[in-house]
Amino acid sequence: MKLSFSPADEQFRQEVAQWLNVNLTGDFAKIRFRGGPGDEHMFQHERQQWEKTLAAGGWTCVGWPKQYGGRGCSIEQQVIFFEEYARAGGPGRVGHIGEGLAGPTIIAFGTDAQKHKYLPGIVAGTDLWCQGYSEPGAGSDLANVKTKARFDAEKNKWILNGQKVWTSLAQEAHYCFVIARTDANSSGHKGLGFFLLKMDQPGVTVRPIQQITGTSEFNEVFFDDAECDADDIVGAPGDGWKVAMGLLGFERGVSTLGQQMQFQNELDEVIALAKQNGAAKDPIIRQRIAKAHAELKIMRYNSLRMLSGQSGSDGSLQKEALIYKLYWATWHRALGELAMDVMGPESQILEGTPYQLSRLQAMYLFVRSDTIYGGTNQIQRNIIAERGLGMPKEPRG
Amino acid sequence: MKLSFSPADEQFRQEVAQWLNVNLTGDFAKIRFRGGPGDEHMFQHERQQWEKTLAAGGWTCVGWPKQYGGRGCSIEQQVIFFEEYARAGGPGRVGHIGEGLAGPTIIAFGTDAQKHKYLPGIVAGTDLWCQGYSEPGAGSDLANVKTKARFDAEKNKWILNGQKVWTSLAQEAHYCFVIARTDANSSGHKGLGFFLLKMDQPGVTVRPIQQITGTSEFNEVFFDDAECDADDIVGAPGDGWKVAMGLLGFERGVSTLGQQMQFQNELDEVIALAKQNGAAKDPIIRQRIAKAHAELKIMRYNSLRMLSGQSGSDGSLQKEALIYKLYWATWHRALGELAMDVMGPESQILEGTPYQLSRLQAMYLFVRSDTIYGGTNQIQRNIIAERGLGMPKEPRG
Amino acid sequence: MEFAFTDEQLMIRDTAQAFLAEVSTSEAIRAAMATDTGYDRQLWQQICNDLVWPALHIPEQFGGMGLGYVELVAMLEQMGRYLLCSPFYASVCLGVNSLLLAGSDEQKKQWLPQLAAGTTATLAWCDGSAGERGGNWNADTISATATPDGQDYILSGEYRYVVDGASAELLIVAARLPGSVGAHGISLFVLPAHTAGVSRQTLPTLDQTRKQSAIQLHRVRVPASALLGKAGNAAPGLQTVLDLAAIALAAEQMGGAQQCLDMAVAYTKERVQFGRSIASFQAIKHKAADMMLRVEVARSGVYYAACVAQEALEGGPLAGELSEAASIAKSYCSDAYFKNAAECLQMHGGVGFTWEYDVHLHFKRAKASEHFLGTGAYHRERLAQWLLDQEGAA
Amino acid sequence: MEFAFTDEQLMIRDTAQAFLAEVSTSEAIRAAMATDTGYDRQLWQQICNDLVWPALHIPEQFGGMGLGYVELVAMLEQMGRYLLCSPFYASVCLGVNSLLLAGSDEQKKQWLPQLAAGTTATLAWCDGSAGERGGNWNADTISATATPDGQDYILSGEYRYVVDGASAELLIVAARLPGSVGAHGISLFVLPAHTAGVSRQTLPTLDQTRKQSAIQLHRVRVPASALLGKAGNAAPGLQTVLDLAAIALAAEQMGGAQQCLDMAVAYTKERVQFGRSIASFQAIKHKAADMMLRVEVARSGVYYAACVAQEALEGGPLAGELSEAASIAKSYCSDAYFKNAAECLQMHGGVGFTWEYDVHLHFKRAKASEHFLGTGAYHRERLAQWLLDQEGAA
Repeated sequence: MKLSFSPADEQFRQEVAQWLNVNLTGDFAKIRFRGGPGDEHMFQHERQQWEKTLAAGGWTCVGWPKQYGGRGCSIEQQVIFFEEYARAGGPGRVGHIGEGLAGPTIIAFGTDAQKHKYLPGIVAGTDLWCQGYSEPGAGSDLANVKTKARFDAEKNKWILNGQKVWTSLAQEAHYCFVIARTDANSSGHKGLGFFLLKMDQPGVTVRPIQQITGTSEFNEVFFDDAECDADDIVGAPGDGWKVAMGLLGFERGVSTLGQQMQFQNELDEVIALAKQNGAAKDPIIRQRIAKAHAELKIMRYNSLRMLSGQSGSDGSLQKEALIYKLYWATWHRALGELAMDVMGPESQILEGTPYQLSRLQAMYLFVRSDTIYGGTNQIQRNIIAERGLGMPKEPRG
Repeated sequence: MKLSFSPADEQFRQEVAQWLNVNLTGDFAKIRFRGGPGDEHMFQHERQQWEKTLAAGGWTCVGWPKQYGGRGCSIEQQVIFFEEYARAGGPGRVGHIGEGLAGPTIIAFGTDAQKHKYLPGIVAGTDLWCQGYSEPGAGSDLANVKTKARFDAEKNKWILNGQKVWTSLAQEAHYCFVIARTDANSSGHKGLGFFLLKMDQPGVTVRPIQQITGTSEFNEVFFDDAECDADDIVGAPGDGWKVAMGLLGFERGVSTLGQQMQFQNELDEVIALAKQNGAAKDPIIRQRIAKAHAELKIMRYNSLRMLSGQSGSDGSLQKEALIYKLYWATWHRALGELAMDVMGPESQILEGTPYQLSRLQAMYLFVRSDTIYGGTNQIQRNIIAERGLGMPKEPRG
Repeated sequence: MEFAFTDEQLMIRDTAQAFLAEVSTSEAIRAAMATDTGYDRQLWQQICNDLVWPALHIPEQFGGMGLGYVELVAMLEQMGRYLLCSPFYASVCLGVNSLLLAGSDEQKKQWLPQLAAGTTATLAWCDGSAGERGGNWNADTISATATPDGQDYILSGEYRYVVDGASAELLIVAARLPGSVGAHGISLFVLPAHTAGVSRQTLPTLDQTRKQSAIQLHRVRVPASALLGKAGNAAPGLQTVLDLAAIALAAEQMGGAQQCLDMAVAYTKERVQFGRSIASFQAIKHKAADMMLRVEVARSGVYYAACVAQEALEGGPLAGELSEAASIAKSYCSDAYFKNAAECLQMHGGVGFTWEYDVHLHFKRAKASEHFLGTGAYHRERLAQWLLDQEGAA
Repeated sequence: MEFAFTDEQLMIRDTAQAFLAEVSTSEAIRAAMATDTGYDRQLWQQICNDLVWPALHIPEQFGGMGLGYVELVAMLEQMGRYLLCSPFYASVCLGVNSLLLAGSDEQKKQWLPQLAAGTTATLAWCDGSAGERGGNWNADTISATATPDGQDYILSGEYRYVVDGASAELLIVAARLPGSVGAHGISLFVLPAHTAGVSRQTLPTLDQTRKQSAIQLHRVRVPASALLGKAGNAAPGLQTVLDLAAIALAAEQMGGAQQCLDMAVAYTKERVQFGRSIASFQAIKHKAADMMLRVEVARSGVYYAACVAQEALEGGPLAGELSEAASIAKSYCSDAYFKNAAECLQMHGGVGFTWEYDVHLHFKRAKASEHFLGTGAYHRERLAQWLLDQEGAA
């Protein structure tokens, strides 16, 4: 166990920093530090251009194997890349669902044909993805998925019908990975399929959800005889749960470090504000800032532990990974409250009419979704108690 | 709604204060502020004498009707009595279970014979009582009571067998009110009886429980063919639940104000200590002290609302009474932690060997039982949600 | 001593509840939010003319109903619960109270009947520095000046965080003798909002159910009759007004906390997951139980404070406890409302995060009310000063 | 960079775990608690002779095993978990570290082999004023004086809260030049505990698993060779020792927090109420989940700090982060252990409140460890000073 980096890795750090220093300029200067959660709807055009610029420099999919167009970086190098990216104020990545979730899933479970079809567009920063998991009334429990996929042998296509909700960036995405029920009579975790679906088709309708922020990162997505090629199912029909569980692991990968650097930027802004308006002299605010700082520092090391995967030798999610969602979501929510309390009554005053929020105001509101989507804090605690501690399941009603 | 007292009541206040000023002296000076929770084992002899002195002055059972030997005080006068008693440092009352629980239950549900037999001893301060509710493994859920009472027609007596636990002051008590199963085949809330049992008999064994404090306020009480006269059942066999529920209401009566004055004395000691050792200059400690103070002030008014009984016109426990146990227990537990944190590292140093705790150290440890006995905080929350908010019951396993 | 609502008080509460449930619906709130003034003028007329609520605690000799702070609080609780968008709080809890506490009989006679009849008013005192250090509500945030000029005064300066400041018809403003500091040299003035030299801007706010404004006074000339009380001596009266305002706000917060509980319980009873109403899960039940605890404790704190407030208005024996009772109520209710609103949002899951559901209105209002007039921490520190910094106390 | 235990580190941890589970049983702890020294001398001999644990991170040239702080922390975690009553913490985490940080090669050669072999030591620095203001661990609590007298020093003064101070064979003490203040003028000395003029008293403590003492020096004469490092210059080294000690204590706390979780889960799985194992109730499960979260986060914080500590001992690039890492670990672990112990007690219901069950041992130890070397709030304020009070930071 050791924290410091090798000289070779430090040299890699220089390389990343320098590239960003040269490229995150000009038209891209204005998107520095923008486009994070709660701000994802902003600067879409510029950020899509930025994604292609990153790709041109070989800085997308840095952790993917070289054979799939990635940079083949070691975990240490990925850590460094995310650190430097965030330090430079690299904007929220429009490609992150493709790079972090869809791509790794296809690499792990997809066919060669799927790899050829989908990976290059992700690496090139041209194909954006979204995630079709949650459904109305089902929460984030995949066992409750009701969207149906039936195979039409004549068309040689899968035909999808149903509705997804809380789909972020569906308006911008070219593709969506969708969990749907391939066996109409199945229930629970059985009979699910994992589909790769083209968004630009008549059978797909996207309807933005107006959120607490007044903006609409999230959407409802309706499938009315939406079509998928026969080849666009990952794994066999019925394997959807397995594939989705594999994907869950990717969510807790190196990209968590990128998220943390985003958190760090937010905390830095809170600290700067506190110094500026005198809240930094308030002993209670001081405690809360110090706590946020300490827990973010620990969050980083917790991620590094997750990446080492040591205690998961039995194939189960390690304990430090089991608690991670609950931990960061709760931390982030507290940061939102801290930001407001540092601002004091000025926290109430917006940047403009009709409802133009500052970055921290938007963050404050947006983080309320962190403890809900992808399994509420309550669900997370159930999972921790049952999988992590072997406590008995709640009786189903 | 009005807070201040009438001139007549203020005159009564003078009377109480003066009597205490004259009587709580001499041998009794050393028991001022003593004998509260966690300190109940201390000065038993002196406090039993004090109980009789109070009785001689007409200051026991002040809220009881005059016909039963009480003083017949109005609620306002009772409030005043408890306030002045605590202000004067009146010691923990050895008679409180008789005066506050057994007596009112007998008055409400007992026969004339029972009233004649038991009430005078309580009023005179000569008969001390304890409470036989909890059983090992059953928690404080009376539905799980296993102690059995069978009627022996030959002896014309009830014969009790079983075990109670967490019985405070069982060593000192002359009587115990016991919930036992009169119908051996019953379960749950049915088939219970409420018995008035003499402690000094061969069938009753008291075994002290050594607690976290090293002391033993609590006891196990064993019944091996313990006997009760045929007349010593309150209500009919099978009425035990109803009687016990009635008693629950008495627990939330005026005596809660006495408990609060005890809390106030403890808080005052914490504040004095903080001023003395400089902790009062620590902003975090200041917040916690202010919070404790604010919530204790509110506790008083919450009790006054309970006493008014207004919202309970449908016979149910009012909302402010439903939350009361959870509120005070949680408050008191926090006070214990605050006391320690005010003391800092000195909190660790005892008054003497082998394990002689200061009043605040004992309080700190003892309050951990507050959130457990009489229904844990978890049980309290169930009760609040189910009875107060009409939320569905948890399925039983 | 008497610790229950009288039948009359219960009737006032129930009438307000029934009326507001009908008129302050989700749609009505959203419509009012979108207006410039932030409230429905027609509804306000109805409230003033038919229900005469603004007259509630104004003495009869000044055109009021002569009821007390307990009645007022019973009504404010319902307004907070139903998020009534109206100038009531500014007009009554700031405006009327300022005149009651600081005005001469002459001034009361002039203004209170108008306020009772529905003329709107507000109080402006602090400048933007109230927004510093996480919220600073001490007298040193009063920077506007009042310079004597013959029989008149010339008022200059800025105010911020003024509730309904852009729509109020009457302004009560605090200003200080040039060069004075702290609590010294402060005076209160009453002036029509259209007086020359007054400029006002509505500030866009996160919580849209109550408008805030900035006000600038550019050498505003007012006559001596505009001065409330003795020149330079207004600090104690202003403090009383702010304490009364804090208690009123706490009552609203308590009502809001109650509504968040009610919404959460209703929603979770209806919502089924894992084959059960989610209200049957302990995690949900225990959250709800804690919410109810906070509501009931808040209620006790507010009623207690209301009794003290009434004594303060009457000069009763407990009048001296006003600041303490205000800080107790405001600190507890600020935390209780925010926590309940946050839990309510969490218990609603995804839909709680939408603009469509009402949860966010409470969630935002709770944070706004928490900060206005001082957070829980601010008021606890105020309590700590009395408890810990005075010689011989406790 | 490498963020997993090596196989060797895993072996050390597992060996310690297995050994301590066997020897530090409930009965053994209670027996040790009741002794004057607070530990079982025979067990200590076994630990020193057979397991050579005190030698763990002492360099090989000074008779040690030459392992690092990560290995030490892996072991301390298990000691905290099993509440091992022993002089290990005082001797190794205070004594050895003081000599490593402040001693000359000569002094290390003289003392470290003895400590590696089981001679017990401790560090005494603060006086009773460390107990004021809720706990004050700054340099101004050092009041003992060291007055040069020819080649010797005369040491006088008092110490309090000295871990195992009455039983340690070797004392390392901080004393200041008469008249110096704050961090100036502080020196460290090493002396045998039986030196003339030293008097010591065991203080009875709430937590009985670790003894504390008061020590008085009455004009104790020590030779120049007793001085560790340069006279008057010990403050930075002492701070490093205290930071290392805080990290070591955090490791124990984390182990204790883990044990509280394990005890709570085991008990609630077994205990049946309302016809169900109470571990099946969400209220219990969610408490346990939060406990596990705290343990795992604490673990991450402690391992991170251990890596930094190792760099501090080696002079690595992250050595400058030591104080920060120590405050992060100590603040988080102090709160985590106490909360877990408190929850464990609550989840045990009535029996958790008895002397018979072990829960109270952790509950008491948690509060003791929380206060020793500074509470969570103390360390957060220390962090806040770096974050908020430095020009140009963040």
